[in-house]
Amino acid sequence: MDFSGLSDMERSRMNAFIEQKQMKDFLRLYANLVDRCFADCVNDFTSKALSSKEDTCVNRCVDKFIKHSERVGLRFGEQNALLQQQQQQQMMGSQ
Amino acid sequence: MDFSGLSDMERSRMNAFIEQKQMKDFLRLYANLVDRCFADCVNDFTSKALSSKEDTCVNRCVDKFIKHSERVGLRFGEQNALLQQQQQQQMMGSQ
Amino acid sequence: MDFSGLSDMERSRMNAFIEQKQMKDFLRLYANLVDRCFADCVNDFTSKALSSKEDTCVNRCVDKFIKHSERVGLRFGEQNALLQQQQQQQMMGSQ
Amino acid sequence: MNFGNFGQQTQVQSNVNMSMAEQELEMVTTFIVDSCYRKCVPPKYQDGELNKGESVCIDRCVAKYFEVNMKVGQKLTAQANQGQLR
Amino acid sequence: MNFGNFGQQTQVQSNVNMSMAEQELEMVTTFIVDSCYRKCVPPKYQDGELNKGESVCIDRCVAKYFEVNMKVGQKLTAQANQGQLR
Amino acid sequence: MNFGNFGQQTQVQSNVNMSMAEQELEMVTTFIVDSCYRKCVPPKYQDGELNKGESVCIDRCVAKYFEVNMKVGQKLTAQANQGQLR
Repeated sequence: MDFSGLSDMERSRMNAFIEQKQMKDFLRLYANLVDRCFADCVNDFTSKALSSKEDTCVNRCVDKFIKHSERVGLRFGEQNALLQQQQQQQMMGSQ
Repeated sequence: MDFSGLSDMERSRMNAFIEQKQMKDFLRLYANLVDRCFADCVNDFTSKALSSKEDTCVNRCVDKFIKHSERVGLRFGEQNALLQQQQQQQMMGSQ
Repeated sequence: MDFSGLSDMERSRMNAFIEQKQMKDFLRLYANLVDRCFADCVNDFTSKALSSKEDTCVNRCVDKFIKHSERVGLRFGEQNALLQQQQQQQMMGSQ
Repeated sequence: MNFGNFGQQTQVQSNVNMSMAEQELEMVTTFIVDSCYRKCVPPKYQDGELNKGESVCIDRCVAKYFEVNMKVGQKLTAQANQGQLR
Repeated sequence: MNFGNFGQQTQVQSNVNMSMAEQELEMVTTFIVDSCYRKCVPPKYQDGELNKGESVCIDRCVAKYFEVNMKVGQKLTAQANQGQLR
Repeated sequence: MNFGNFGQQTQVQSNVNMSMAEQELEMVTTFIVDSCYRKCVPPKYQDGELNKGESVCIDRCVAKYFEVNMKVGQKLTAQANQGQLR
């Protein structure tokens, strides 16, 4: 996210927004996690209780998806920092 | 939905919210219904009018999807009631 | 969109809404465009930079999807105008 | 998007009417673009133009989507009037 | 939807609690309907009724979705308490 | 997310600018996580760890998604400046 065009007040509003966002993001992660792991792990409807095989699969799926989300967030932040650095250098160069 | 942690005022706000929600839910149901039944039933683009076969398919799809949505809502409510009952018994037991 | 049941004030609110909507629509188009063209064009993860083949594919995909979106908007507007015309004739006929 | 005069028949207030129209527009806009792209434009990008076949397909796809949307609206209205749907 | 008492343990304010419950409801409602339709109702529309097999499948699907939702909530809570999750 | 300075060039007000940034963040966050999971993590869950191949794939996937996002933003900006896009 390139915030270089924003004023100080906008930046602080953006920070407040980001905190509020974290709760939203948690809920979205939660709902997506349930939906994806259900889709990938539960395909037997001859019983109404999770089998131990399905249970194991859900556990691994949750662990994997959380690690994946964290890794994506980390890399995305790095790419973004790199981009801002490049833009600042460009601005320096053009002055 | 576990509302056991909510105060009375929160409960009434939640009820107002649920009524408002019903209109939203109707619209979401409507849009999803159209999209799903279109995806499942319409695959011939040699004409710009629905064929009678497609028309029949759409009618059945709409009927089925509505019945499905209602059944899911019913079962979801039952599961939720069961859960709240279990939690109350746990709370009794721990007192 | 059938606005025939709306008052003048509602119509002006709706127009304001539509302008605001255009920015939202632009952002949704943008995000969907990226997601779709990434899904369709990028499948090689032996390198971290886009290949020239992927780059060409993304360019064509963006061009095609934009032209598609514009055509859908145009046709949708025509269908809607036609519908409103038919409804007005029905209302005339029933008076 | 036509609701088969759903709004008038059930006497919902005009602001709910507004909100319905707004949301309907938003959902349909996204859905119809995605749906017709999937139906009409294969993900092989020989060039950036819509060819003749794709263009004709898109026109018919929008017309059919519109027709399905009308039908579903009328069906839901009929059911609502019969009190079958809450 | 139960958060394994997530709300109480982390002392979030009640209005955040509300908003969580609201959003959870909205997302789960859409997701569970779509997911169980895909799992239980094949897109061959011989008629407009849910047959016996489909009905039983839907009941079990909802029960299992509910169970997975509980498990994931408890797992996330446990990880949050151990500080593994931000 | 960089808009290729889209905001400045079209002189939209700062609050619209905010809202753009907010929405962009939200959509991209969800889309990139889902997209790279589908591309890099096969739904066979032998264990709960990301293996080496999956981890490397995710890193490259994020880099490529970022690059595509930039390209599309620049392309849309260029077209907007030429007045081809409304």
